[in-house]
Amino acid sequence: MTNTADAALLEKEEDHGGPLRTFIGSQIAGPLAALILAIVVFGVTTSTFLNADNLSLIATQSVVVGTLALGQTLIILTAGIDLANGAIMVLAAVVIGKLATDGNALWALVVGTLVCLVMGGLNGVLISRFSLPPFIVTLGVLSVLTAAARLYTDSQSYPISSDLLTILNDGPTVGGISITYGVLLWIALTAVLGYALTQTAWGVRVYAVGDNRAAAALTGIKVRRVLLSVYLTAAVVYAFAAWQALGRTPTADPSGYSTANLDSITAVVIGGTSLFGGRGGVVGTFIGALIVTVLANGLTQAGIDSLYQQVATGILVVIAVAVDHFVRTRQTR
Amino acid sequence: MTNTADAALLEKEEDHGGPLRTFIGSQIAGPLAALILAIVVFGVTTSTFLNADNLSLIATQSVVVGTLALGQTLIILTAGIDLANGAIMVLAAVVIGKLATDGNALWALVVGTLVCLVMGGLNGVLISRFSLPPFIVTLGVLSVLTAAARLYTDSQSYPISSDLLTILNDGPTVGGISITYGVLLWIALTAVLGYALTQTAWGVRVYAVGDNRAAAALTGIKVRRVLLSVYLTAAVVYAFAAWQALGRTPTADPSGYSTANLDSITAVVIGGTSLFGGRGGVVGTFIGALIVTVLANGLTQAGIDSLYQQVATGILVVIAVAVDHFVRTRQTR
Amino acid sequence: SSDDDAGSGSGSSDVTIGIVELNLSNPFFGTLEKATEAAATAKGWKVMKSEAKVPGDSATQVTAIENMIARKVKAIVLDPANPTALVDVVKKARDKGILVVTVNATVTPVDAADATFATDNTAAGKLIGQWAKASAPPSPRIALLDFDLSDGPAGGRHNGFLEGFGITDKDPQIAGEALTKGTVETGQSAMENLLSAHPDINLVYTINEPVAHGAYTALKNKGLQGKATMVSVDGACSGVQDVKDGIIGATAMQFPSKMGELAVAAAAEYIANGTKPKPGLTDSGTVLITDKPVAGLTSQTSEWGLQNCWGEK
Amino acid sequence: MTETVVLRARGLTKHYGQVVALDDCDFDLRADEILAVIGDNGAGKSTLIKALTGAVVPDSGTISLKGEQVHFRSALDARRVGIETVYQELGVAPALDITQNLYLGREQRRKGLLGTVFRKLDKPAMRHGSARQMADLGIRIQSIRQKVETLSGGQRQAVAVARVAAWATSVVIMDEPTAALGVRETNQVLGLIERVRENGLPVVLISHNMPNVFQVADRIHIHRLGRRIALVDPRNTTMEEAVAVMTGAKSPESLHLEGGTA
Amino acid sequence: MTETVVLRARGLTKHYGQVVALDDCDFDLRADEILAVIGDNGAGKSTLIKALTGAVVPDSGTISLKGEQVHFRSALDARRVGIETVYQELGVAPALDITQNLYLGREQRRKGLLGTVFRKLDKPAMRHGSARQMADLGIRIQSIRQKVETLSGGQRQAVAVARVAAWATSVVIMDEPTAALGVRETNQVLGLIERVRENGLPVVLISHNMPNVFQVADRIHIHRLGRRIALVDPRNTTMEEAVAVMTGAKSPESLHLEGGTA
Ligand SMILES: Nc1ncnc2c1ncn2[C@@H]1O[C@H](COP(=O)(O)OP(=O)(O)OP(=O)(O)O)[C@@H](O)[C@H]1O
Ligand SMILES: Nc1ncnc2c1ncn2[C@@H]1O[C@H](COP(=O)(O)OP(=O)(O)OP(=O)(O)O)[C@@H](O)[C@H]1O
Ligand SMILES: [Mg+2]
Ligand SMILES: [Mg+2]
Repeated sequence: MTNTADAALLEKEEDHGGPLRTFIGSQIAGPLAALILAIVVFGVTTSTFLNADNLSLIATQSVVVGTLALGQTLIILTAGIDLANGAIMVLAAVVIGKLATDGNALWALVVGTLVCLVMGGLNGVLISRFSLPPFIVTLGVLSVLTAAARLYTDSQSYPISSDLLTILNDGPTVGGISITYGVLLWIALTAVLGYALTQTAWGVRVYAVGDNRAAAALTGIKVRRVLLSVYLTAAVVYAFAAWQALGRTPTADPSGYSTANLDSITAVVIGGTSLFGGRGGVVGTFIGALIVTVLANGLTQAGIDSLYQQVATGILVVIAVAVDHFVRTRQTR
Repeated sequence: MTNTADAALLEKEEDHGGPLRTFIGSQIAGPLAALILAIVVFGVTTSTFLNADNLSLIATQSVVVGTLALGQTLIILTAGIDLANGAIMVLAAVVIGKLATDGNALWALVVGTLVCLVMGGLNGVLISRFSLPPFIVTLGVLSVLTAAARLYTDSQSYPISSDLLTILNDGPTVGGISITYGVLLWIALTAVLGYALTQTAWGVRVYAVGDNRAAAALTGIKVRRVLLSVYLTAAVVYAFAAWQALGRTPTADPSGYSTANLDSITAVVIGGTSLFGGRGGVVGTFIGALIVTVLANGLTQAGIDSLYQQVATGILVVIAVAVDHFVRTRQTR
Repeated sequence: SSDDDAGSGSGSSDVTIGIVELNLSNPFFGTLEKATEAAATAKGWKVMKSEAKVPGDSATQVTAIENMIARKVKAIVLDPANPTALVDVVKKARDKGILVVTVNATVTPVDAADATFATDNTAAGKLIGQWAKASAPPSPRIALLDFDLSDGPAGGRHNGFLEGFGITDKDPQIAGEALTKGTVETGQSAMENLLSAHPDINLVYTINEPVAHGAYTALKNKGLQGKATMVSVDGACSGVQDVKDGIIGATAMQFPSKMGELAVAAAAEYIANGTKPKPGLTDSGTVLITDKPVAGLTSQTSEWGLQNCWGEK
Repeated sequence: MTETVVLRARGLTKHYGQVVALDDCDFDLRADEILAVIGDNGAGKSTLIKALTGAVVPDSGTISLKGEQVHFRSALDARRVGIETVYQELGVAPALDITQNLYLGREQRRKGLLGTVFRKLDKPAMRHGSARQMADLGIRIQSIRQKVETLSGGQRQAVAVARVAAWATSVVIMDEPTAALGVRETNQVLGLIERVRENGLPVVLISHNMPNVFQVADRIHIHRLGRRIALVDPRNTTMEEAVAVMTGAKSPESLHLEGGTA
Repeated sequence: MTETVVLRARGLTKHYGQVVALDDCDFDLRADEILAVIGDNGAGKSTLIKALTGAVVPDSGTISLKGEQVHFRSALDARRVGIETVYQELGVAPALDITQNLYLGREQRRKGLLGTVFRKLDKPAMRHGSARQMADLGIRIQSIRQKVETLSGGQRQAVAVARVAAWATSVVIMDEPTAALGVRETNQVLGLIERVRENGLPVVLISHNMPNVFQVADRIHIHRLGRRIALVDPRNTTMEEAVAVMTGAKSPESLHLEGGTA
């Protein structure tokens, strides 16, 4: 009896689990619907939006916030939040930029990554070992790092000339569309993190910790270690973001990217990840980052004044999550 | 048997419920400990910090963010967040300021309050009726309002001359310490909201909705109505904050108070209210706002360089919540 | 939406230029932007506008310039949020034959753009520094109310002031320094805290006039108005009014409208016959406004200032 | 007989994606009776209760209360007409204390100006009331101010049960109210259920405890695979028979069926 | 006899503020036995289990495993030495599916390179394994991919129980594992418990269901007011006697006590 029940249950599964059905039932259907809607609207209302050039521009414009948002997703999945990711990236970028002026660019990149790891580790230790609220810990780190970047550079910007550091802004042209290595890196990071979250034990544990931390601890998950690993992984992602940023704006600027943090959280939330942890994923975030860029780009293409653009962005962001919400409610009913 | 068990249970209660014990067991013990620690440290390390003048200055400097934070507390208690409260306040302030230049100050105040109510109502309706995430709704509203304030004023500030509008900056001097009406209003608002949260049915329901929304709905609480009432009450509080702001800096400036929103959330969190809802209160927030001001003020008194001040603030904010956390863990063990 | 292809013809009706500003919540930028836009529309051009979200937000400006290149504008008037961050994208635009002139601030190297029309902020700071030195009380106690010093103009003014006053950052005459956000309210809080620690402050350098105004409120609340001399930079009408009212001792006036007009004139020249403007910084001028002139420094009165100021009177 | 039916449902269906929780299910509750609902885990009993009380909206089917068709859109709608329910997931707010939970949505205010103008809660009265209610259920609690999240499993369940008994005016529904309760406490709840019926209110009791069910039920609704497959009288059905039908080991036709069966 | 004691505690005390949850409590579990722990609601049974397994740290008292004193600082410490526990609050993650919950902390990886280098989970194998485990407990589930939050109360409990049985190596502890289970499903779990003992592992079973307790227990630990007041052999004690002692109606001295009592 056991075996037949068993077999029946699994068979039933496969019966219903057609790929289309699985897709529509998935987390990303909502954000994707919002993205497509936005693309269609701008495609119809402007003539330049759907140009190959413009589309590749949108991808390029998304990479920095998009990469930051990948790390942010990991942290938000554990019911945390990282207010410092922009600052960590900027500090890493200026360290890389300054070291590269009088040294080896590769070495500078390594040191920049170490900076991210130390800062992510600091956040992680304070949050996991001392159970302090992520909001405050990362706010504190933000404040320290913003000042640290200024102190380190004496408020100077460093222009970047090394090819290695700006390589992510180059890339092949495929069928008239130029794709930068930065965009490819962003896609690759999304894929790797998506794999890690959905196909490995580590991923299951990240979700479990964010979903119900107490239960995760009772089932014998090393909650602290998982949390620390998440902050460290995010730190590595931030190092990539710093590299992306040096490619996009070839200057290590201590006061740049000050809205990147809020933008990264926005991308995560628009991408359907819950701020309460345990639900969501990086593919949604990828789409969320694209939505944010599409709105800015599309409104510019539509020739809307910058102030009204801000008004429109506010309204459209709310509409985007409303679409997501609508799709999601439909599918669970 | 019933009656004796009953009586015994209640008697036991009163036995143990000494006022000191109740206090130490209360929510605010942690933040208060952090505040006292900060005051002692600055009192010892600087000669000017504990001056009567400086102490009253700290209170005065806290009122705007402190008042905003009261409204923010209500919203965070329902597991929401308001990213737009600074923008709502600024819009109300410039509306009041502009109307007052060519009209009646009282009327301007009424219109300013209406502006807050409409914006709070908009947030509330989108969040309660359409169940959209507060983070995104208020982010959208923030974006719209920031632009609206600038469009309305053409980026111009309006100096305030009406006595009614600046009255909150005046006040009696008691024993050498001058206390502004603004500070008294802040204390009064804290008391009224504290009363409403702890002594009325509405308060219990606000906590219940934030604590477990599904359970609250099952027990027959009108969750949507409670949420809407919270956003509207917060809006009224923001109107008071706008009035406070006009008193403190007698200029209606569309670009002012850009950090007030984050500061208000910080005050709430340092005050011991959980971002996940259902736990905390306005008295903690009151103390939290004072902590934030004491840090900024004390570090200046200590003659620390502005960039190092930022570093120190970051570290001290984390220490403040660590103290809170430590006190709290002690008391529940 | 059909106006996009400005490519071929050079008839003025299908010329679009881009204006990329800093965040406009300060009337200075509004004045600059409006003057630029007015001059452009007077020529029958269309304008595309964008602005950084916060100070230092070069990423948004890079994106904006990319979008403008995609829309094939003829010229871009840029107020750079960062001296070096925009160099590459500016080069990209210029490679496509777009004229890029910067206003208000420069890029580094300065010839990365076709031309620059800006206030020489170091000179402006120096002017008020010299004035302050000449009018300062015998034992000056100085408060510096700054703005993020990685911002080009802010750094220039700060250094200029110190140079004009003849001191360095470490001078003991400096009682204290605080960072503001260039707004009234942050100026007030910073001044309040400095005054609590150093009630003897008698000279206040402010990054701009809103900060000066806030600092004045702080002084007034403590009953110290008139006890400290204030200097500032900008020349907005509200600031000049403060000079007239004795709140601000002296301010260095800038001319944002002139920057915009010069920029549009350069663009017109380029679009009409391909002539590029003279490369490098063209100073749009600075005038010291004070009602207490000092020997050896040219200055104008607040009366003059009110006639030549910008923003709402 | 029909006129004595207080709550009736016909053809209730509820799908969750591919999962069928209710499958054309009927339900009848008479005035003055204790109706037990029994069934395997996952049979759909809780979903039935939720559909009857507005906590979920069924895909199809009709519900009528005292002969009139009703359309509850939320749990509140059902509560408004006097249907009180203990849900299996215990609708309690963990961060609130026992008294706040017991009086949630029905707080008592002070007498006089304090109450009418200042809307002040009468905390002492509510605290006394809740201490009494917990004692009535035989639950030992050390401090009435404990937050519900610090209570033991049984204490927490007692809080949810006590809420309901205190407020119902037309129907009481309890979904496994004694699952976490001890022997003595269970008996107290069964006593409570009988008192409710004596006061003239019908009770729906879901339970896996057959002795309990057979001790208090007037009729038994047997639920299987999302529908009522039998409605039996415990006086002429044995526990073994009922369990056999419930688990599918025996066909429903073999029983002495009550009126209104499927 | 002492050498057969696997898990022993002496003088465990735990206060929560003014609440006394454990009051100088002793505990003994022998190898090869099923030890039932019974007691009123709020008696402190769950707190005892949590103290024994590191989920709470007692204020005082000692615990030893196989004669060696242990100091568990977390549930993980206890699990490391092979003590598996079903806590009453069911440690499940609601947003994860059944399989993810069942294998949480012990996920299976693919064979070969995919598993060792790419750390890829063997989802099909785990899905089969969990379908089998649920079927073993007699639980009907419509889709093995359901999130645990969408399961019925009993299904959810079965997930928590199934976890434990699969992994224990030294002691199995179950705090009210059958509270939400149906008749048939309960019997399956009791069968499971007996199988575990036959495999040589001792089991601690907390339950309010006296017939169940008397059916499977080798010894019964009676808990009252935070301490063990008696340790009895079900073969020479009646259910009525045990309940009477448990509720305080009868003194423990009146029973035939087992060795090691308080
Ligand atoms: N939100 C939901 N999404 C998907 N499936 C659901 C949901 N709620 C319930 N189900 C499924 O519907 C079926 C019936 O569940 P229900 O809770 O009504 O069972 P029950 O009879 O109360 O069981 P128990 O005795 O275990 O409480 C179960 O198979 C369950 O998994
Ligand atoms: N975190 C806590 N804070 C305060 N009191 C607590 C806490 N945890 C448990 N208690 C109290 O300790 C006592 C024992 O609780 P415990 O959960 O151990 O009881 P139990 O015997 O398992 O009861 P049940 O049969 O109802 O599950 C109860 O009075 C409970 O209210
Ligand atoms: Mg159920
Ligand atoms: Mg228990």
